[in-house]
Amino acid sequence: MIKNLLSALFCVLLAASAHALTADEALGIATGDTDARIEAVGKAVAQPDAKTAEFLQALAEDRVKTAGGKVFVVQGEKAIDPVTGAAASLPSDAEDVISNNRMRGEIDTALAAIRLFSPDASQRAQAVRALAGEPDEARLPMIEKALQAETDGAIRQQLELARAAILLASEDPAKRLAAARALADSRSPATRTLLVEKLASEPDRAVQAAMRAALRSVESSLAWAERAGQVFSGISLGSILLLVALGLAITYGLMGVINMAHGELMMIGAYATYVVQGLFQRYLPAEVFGWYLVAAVPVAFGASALMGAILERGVIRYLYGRPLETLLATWGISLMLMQLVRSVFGAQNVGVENPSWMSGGVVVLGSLQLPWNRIVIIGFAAAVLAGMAFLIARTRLGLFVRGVTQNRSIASCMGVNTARTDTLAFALGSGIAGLAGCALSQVGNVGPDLGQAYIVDAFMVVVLGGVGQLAGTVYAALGLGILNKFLEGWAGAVLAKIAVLVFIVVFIQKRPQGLFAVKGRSAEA
Amino acid sequence: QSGNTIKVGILHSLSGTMAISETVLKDTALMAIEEINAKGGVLGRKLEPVVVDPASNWPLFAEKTRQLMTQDKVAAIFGCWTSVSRKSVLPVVEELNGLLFYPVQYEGEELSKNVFYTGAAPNQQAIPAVEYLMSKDGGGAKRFVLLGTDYVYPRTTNKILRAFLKSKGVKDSDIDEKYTPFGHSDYQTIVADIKKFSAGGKTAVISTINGDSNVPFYKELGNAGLKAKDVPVVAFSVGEEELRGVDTKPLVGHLAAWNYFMSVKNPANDEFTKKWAAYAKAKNIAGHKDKPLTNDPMEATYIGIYMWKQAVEKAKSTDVDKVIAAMGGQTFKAPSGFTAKMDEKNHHLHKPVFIGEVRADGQFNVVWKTPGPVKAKPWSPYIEGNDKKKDEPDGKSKV
Amino acid sequence: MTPLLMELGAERVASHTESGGRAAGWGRPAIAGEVDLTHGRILYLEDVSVSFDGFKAINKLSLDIAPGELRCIIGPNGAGKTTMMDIITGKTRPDAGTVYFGSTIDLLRHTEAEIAQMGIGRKFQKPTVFEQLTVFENLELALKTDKGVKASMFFRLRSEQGDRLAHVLHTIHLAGSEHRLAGNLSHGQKQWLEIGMLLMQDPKLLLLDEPVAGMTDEETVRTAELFLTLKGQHSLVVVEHDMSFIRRICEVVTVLCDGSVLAQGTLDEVQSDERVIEVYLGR
Amino acid sequence: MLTVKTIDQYYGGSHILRGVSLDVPQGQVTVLLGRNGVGKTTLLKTLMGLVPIKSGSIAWQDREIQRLTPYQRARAGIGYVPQGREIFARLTVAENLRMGLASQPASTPVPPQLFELFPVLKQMLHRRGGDLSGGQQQQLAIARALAAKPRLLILDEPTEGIQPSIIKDIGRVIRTLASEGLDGQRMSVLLVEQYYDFAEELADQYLVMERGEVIARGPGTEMQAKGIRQLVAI
Amino acid sequence: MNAIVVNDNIPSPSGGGQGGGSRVEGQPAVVARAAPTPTLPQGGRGLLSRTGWAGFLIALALVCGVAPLLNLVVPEGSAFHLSDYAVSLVGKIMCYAICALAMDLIWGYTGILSLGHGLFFALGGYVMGMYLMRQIGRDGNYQSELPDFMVFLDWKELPWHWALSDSFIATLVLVVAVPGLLAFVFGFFAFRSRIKGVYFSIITQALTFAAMLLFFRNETGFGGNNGFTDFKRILGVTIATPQTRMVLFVLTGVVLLAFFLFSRWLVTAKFGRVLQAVRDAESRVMFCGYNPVRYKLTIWVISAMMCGVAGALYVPQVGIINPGEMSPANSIEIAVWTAVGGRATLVGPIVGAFLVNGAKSWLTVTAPEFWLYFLGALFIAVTLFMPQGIVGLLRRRKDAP
Ligand SMILES: Nc1ncnc2c1ncn2[C@@H]1O[C@H](COP(=O)(O)OP(=O)(O)OP(=O)(O)O)[C@@H](O)[C@H]1O
Ligand SMILES: Nc1ncnc2c1ncn2[C@@H]1O[C@H](COP(=O)(O)OP(=O)(O)OP(=O)(O)O)[C@@H](O)[C@H]1O
Ligand SMILES: NC(N)=O
Ligand SMILES: [Mg+2]
Ligand SMILES: [Mg+2]
Repeated sequence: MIKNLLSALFCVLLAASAHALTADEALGIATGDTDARIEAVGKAVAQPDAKTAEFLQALAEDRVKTAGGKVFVVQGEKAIDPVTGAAASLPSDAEDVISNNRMRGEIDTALAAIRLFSPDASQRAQAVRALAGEPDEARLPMIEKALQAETDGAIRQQLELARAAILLASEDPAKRLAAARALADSRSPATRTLLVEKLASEPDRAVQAAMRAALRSVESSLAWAERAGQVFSGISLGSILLLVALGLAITYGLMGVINMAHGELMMIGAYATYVVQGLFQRYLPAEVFGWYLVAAVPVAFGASALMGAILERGVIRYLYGRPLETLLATWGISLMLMQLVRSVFGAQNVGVENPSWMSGGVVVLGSLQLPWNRIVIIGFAAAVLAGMAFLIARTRLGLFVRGVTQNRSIASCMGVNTARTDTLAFALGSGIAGLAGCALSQVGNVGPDLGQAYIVDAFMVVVLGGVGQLAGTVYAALGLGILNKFLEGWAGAVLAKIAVLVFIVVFIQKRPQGLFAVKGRSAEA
Repeated sequence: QSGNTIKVGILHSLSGTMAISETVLKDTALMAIEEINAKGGVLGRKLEPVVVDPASNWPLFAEKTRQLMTQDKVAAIFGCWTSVSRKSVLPVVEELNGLLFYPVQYEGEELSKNVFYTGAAPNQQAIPAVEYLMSKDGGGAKRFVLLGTDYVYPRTTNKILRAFLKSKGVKDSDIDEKYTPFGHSDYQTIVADIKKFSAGGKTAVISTINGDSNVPFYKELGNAGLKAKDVPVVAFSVGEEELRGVDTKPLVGHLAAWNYFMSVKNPANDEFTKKWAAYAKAKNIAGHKDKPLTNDPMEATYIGIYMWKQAVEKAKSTDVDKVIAAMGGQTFKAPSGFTAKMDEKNHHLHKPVFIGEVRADGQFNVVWKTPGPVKAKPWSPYIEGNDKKKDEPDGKSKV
Repeated sequence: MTPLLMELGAERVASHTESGGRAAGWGRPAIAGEVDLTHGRILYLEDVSVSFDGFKAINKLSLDIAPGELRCIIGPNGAGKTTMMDIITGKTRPDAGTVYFGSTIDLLRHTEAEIAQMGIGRKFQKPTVFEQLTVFENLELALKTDKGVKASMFFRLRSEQGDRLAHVLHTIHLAGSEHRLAGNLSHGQKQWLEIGMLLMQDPKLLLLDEPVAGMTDEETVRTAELFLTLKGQHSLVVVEHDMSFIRRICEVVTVLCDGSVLAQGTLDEVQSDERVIEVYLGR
Repeated sequence: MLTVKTIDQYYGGSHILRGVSLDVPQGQVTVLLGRNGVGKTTLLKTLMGLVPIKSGSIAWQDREIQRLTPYQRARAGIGYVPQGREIFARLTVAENLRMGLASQPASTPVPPQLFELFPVLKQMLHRRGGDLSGGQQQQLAIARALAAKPRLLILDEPTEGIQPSIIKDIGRVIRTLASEGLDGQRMSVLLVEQYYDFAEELADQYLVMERGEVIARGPGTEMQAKGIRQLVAI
Repeated sequence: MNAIVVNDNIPSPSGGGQGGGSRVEGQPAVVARAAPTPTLPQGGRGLLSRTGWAGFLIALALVCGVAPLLNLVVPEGSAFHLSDYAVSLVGKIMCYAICALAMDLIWGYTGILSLGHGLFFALGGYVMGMYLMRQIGRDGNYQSELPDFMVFLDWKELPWHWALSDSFIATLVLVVAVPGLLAFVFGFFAFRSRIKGVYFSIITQALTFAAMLLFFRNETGFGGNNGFTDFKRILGVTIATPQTRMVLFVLTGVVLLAFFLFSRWLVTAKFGRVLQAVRDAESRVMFCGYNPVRYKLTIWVISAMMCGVAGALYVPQVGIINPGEMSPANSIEIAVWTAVGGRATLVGPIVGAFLVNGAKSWLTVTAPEFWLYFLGALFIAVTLFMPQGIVGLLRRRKDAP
């Protein structure tokens, strides 16, 4: 990072005579009231040198301290003097330099301006994006200079858009016209705002027309992005519902256990993820921390599966054939598991981080950012589904599970070790709940109530799909997810949720056995 | 009073949905009581805490209150978090002429002779926060998304804020009010909407999202690329405890308004946080023994207990009416670094207001604060008719 | 009911069959809710078809039953016998065709409960009784009486109803077991109980799906005799695979195969039919 | 050879089996007769381990099995056709047959002879078991038990609901199974049957039960002479 | 009457068949011996056994006589004094017991597990709550005729659905009519569509969940999340006095006992046996000529109305009603009480409600941090060791010797 910056600066230095950061400047940037600090940043960046960039970077990362009128940059364990770069000893009364949002914004812009000349294309692309937000005439020369040097087509295009955005305010109608035409290619919502704003005050007919055309084009691409976003969020919600329901599709759908502790088995998976994260933090080098989640997947599965196996052996197995009693017993189990977690981990939520590769998102269609964590979860849900479908439909264990749950004693007479099959099946369902918990830890709370928040949804999905029908579960999850998101965009979250529930009530009237009902005689048997 | 001890009730949910927030208040209260006992108790008698679990069930709050007051005969109750639990308890404490200390920020619009409110009223939290957002340093926000969980505290707060914003010349079209159900966990649409709304001008989000939904909200916010410097979010229900469950790196710069932050530097807070860390370790309090955190309601609980102690000592009795009379004007050197004072009349504290920005480590940088404590206005002047309200409870209990 | 009445009934039935129902029905007004037998048919199926996922279980089946007739239906496994009963009792809706009870009641327009109340009773192939109720309660529920909600709230067993119940209990060999839970009966006992419930219900048309399966020979004989006493007053459709039983009770036998009628006639005729031997009886 | 010695069984308070003893010799068909509710099904269930016995012993191939679970007995080579079909309604016919192979290694195929005996099953391989007609289900239940080529076959009223021609086939098959088995090894057969003629024709041995006790037994050839038909009837 | 009469002497059929497959040859005709008429149980022998009546009367006396005496007359210091706290606790639990009883009718006897009974309870409670809100009059925070929350929402007049809330008579009617009507409409469609088992359970859950969200909304006009509290009067009488509380207590007790008798009457009538038959084999019930939809609908509506009454009695006693009562977990709890006590026993659910709620009240004080372990363990133990619930266990004990 620092190295890149330095080489970026090198380019700048070619163009203008650099001016070295002084101790006073550093102090001015770090202390005082925000207005003065911003002014100081402006001055320093006008002719930046490597030290300035380094210092700004440290500020942006909250690594700057002051003590007794001196400024220090903290680097790991040591402190250095930002001006000389020499190691310095940090006084014990040193105070953090606190930058508020406004200050941080200025620092980022300043850094972007410097990075515009970085040899690293991705750095430059990022810098253009950062600068494109607010068109500012003062930046025009810088952008033009960057445009001259730029070779990368995509970045050029972005730069041109940024320039056009600035030129839209130009005195010269010809320039405005060109700018308006150029902006038709933009897909950013900021452009629309800009166009709307400028259109109101545009005197020139031709420019007006061009602006209107540009506006239409921007709006249509924005509308597409919005629709795509809605579908994505629907699928994403659906994938979460699916994960949450899949385990239940086994323990309840196949085995007939009204498993009120399903949510708590998810919770165990989530806490297992938390524990793995903690172990990585404590015992492994920071570079591998990002992979904790990969390690957490089997651990979460295993922890929940083990708990499931214990529950099956200890309680559930005595209740086969008495499904309503399983409701009562698993309700009791769920109370105990929640309290157990409160006793062990505390009543408050615990923090589970997205690994860096799952943070942020990928920008598509210009303005739509799809978060990585959601994309990964969609993929994960698909993988779990595929694995489970294979296991249930294609393997002997799957066959035994289905057979045993339909007629336990006869399956036993056929030579199926029903006790083992039951335990395995319940552990499998529980393990999948654990996987769901692991996934949920990436988007929501990890706390003692995690399970309670999803249990109702989980049952609705399984039942709506048709009990024992894996395909039904899938359709129900995705359908509810997308329906919910479309309604939410239209009626708000609360009414959407109510509408979805009412939809379920009405839908079941039409299909009293769920989406994928078993038809014919076998339904009664 | 039985024997040599004075019983006090602690009425916080230790199970159910609110346990997440309330459990730690129970521990804070126990810590304060232990401290007081270590220094000889009150009026020479030791305090005996009676802990009950109302289990996040509002009618159970009322039942437990009656039990604490009639069976255990406690001298005062420290408890409740949600407004609805307080409202459930209120008729009982009024009927039996008891004392409740309520430690959480709330929507105001209430005054009871039998309740002391040690959390913030809207003017001690929400209004200053919005003023800050509108200031240059706060980013000069022109448009506002009022986002909350669908219940009374957010609704009321937003109503007050809307009136306030209007008085500052913000148009209705620049205000977007949105609610999510309790326990809502999918904020994709909301965040997308905020993004869209923010394209229309400098936007800030004022969040009254209730505890549990915050984590998914902030996670979504972080991953959808909405940065604090573009669209700052100021929250009234997010403190150090809530951020425990979030990866705060992408959230740096988002804001919260409270009357106390763990990160404020002053001797009183140093002592408070150290005591808490030691207590959590000694009592093996899950979560806090490894990562002790303090927050505003804990501070408010702590202040409440000490002020009650002082009032009892002043009144030389635990008699409720005498204690109520002695409460007015009590002061306490609070961990916030300021001296909190119980208003002579309106049963609320005078408290300073801090605005903090989230740091990467889950703590807050105080970026703004009031010069001194602010008097609470439980009857918000932004609500019609409240100007006629008396700023003190009716003298008689309301039976 | 006295023997005299029985005789009268038998006469009426005879006139029905001889004249094709015309004589008996001539000039009689059709009473709503009453089964109209003017055409001498208590049950009438025409061109009924039903298929499950493309498999034609019933294929253009036409069949009619005269009042008082005891009709046996045989046919290979999977011929569609049970499905036919499902259609008559409203459990399965056919894809095409008409099903009439008497000459006025279109059964396809009625629910299971209504059909039962009109007087069609059924014994299932797999015995189905109320397992959590006692034998007595099972019979009491089946008793022919007002089956409305209010009526059952205020229902009290009258003494003649009680007598009838006692008789039926005796007939089905469960006297002394009336307080046992039906679920604890053996397979054969459940079969009997279900027949008993049918007797209590006193329907005009009885559909019996394999009534003697799992019964001893002695009981088979008893059942046959029972059915013979019912015949005349009631119409019966009996599905069985037990040829000796059929021989005992039946004049006309219908053979179903692949969802439609393969042959019809006396048992001897049918038994010598090559096609029937081929698909059903075996050599 | 299966040897049952003085077993007693209770449902709740009522004594259902009273000191029942019997032998099922290798390669022979033993027929158990008795009126409704005398305890035949109960006896077979105790042999399979579906209901516990109070006292007595059950030995199969010189090994005591009364403590074993049903699946262990199935793996020991006992096949069972329960009364009332009890097929897996929501599994396909093919899957039902594979369930029958549960005691065998995973790769064991379904013996093709079964489809010769019950051609309808071949046609309906992918139909759900519960959708079959009653008789088809009964055929499936028999085929399922045979799939694993058991050494001892226990049948509870296997002809119930089956059309006459197939009953004849089943009779022939049971004979062959006893003498040759499906793969050359002789099978022992214990058959509960109400259909007297069918039973008499097949019986190498017979037993008659009455109120939970065995009241008569002997070689099949003597059945007529001893008036067993009347014994069962009255 | 065209009844089937089975003659004792069945005429033997002439000549057995000789054809192949004949089973019976040369059998003598079986002549059944004349049967002694068995003693038949008569339906409606009386609602309760002798000990049952004794217990009932004792309970009635306790509720109507002893409890008021111990609470109001015996002085507070005395060992026999019944505290106000105990009165309010037992009063509350009796309301729960009514719900459990209602649940038992629909679940225990008819086999329909409702996961939405909390909704009916809450609706009854809300109807009563609206009345109590109106009774506050101008004594609220804002000294307006309108309830405080409406003033706060800037509403100028009562919304239409509050129209009848100032009439006590109308309230009494609506307490049963509102839950009853909702149950009727919902049940009519659901039962007609033949929604059964868990499908029914889940849509009842969806229903109560949706209602909860709806009631959370301030716009709905029921006070949002806070619901109604701070009641002052009922029928003009101050609500928070020991006397009023005792009246409500006695009333609840009497209603509970009356509902018990009523339920007993329902289930001992043939009606009850039809319900049980529906539970065991619904299609068979249809083939017997009963229309199960009517039966299910009747008991469903009755059950909902009972819950409504329970809710109406509950609200003035606990002093608050809010949408939390409609949360799915609350409805599940009703089922839990019923199962703990013993399904299909009538006394069971009452015992269950008292046991579970009593344990809850006791344990949340004596073991606030551990009580969930105890309660959870109780539920597991009941299912494992008492399949018929507590009452079932007692019965078996009694039957054993
Ligand atoms: N829901 C269904 N799906 C597929 N096939 C079905 C279904 N229901 C019935 N069938 C098929 O329809 C045919 C007719 O069945 P039905 O039960 O009516 O035969 P049946 O004549 O009663 O036979 P049995 O003598 O064995 O009782 C059978 O082949 C059966 O497999
Ligand atoms: N689960 C049970 N609980 C109590 N009693 C039972 C149970 N199952 C069967 N019985 C009783 O045990 C006795 C024997 O039943 P079993 O089923 O063994 O008779 P069976 O000889 O097979 O009769 P069938 O020929 O009718 O099949 C019967 O009286 C029956 O009522
Ligand atoms: N008072 C609150 N935060 O509910
Ligand atoms: Mg059939
Ligand atoms: Mg049997």
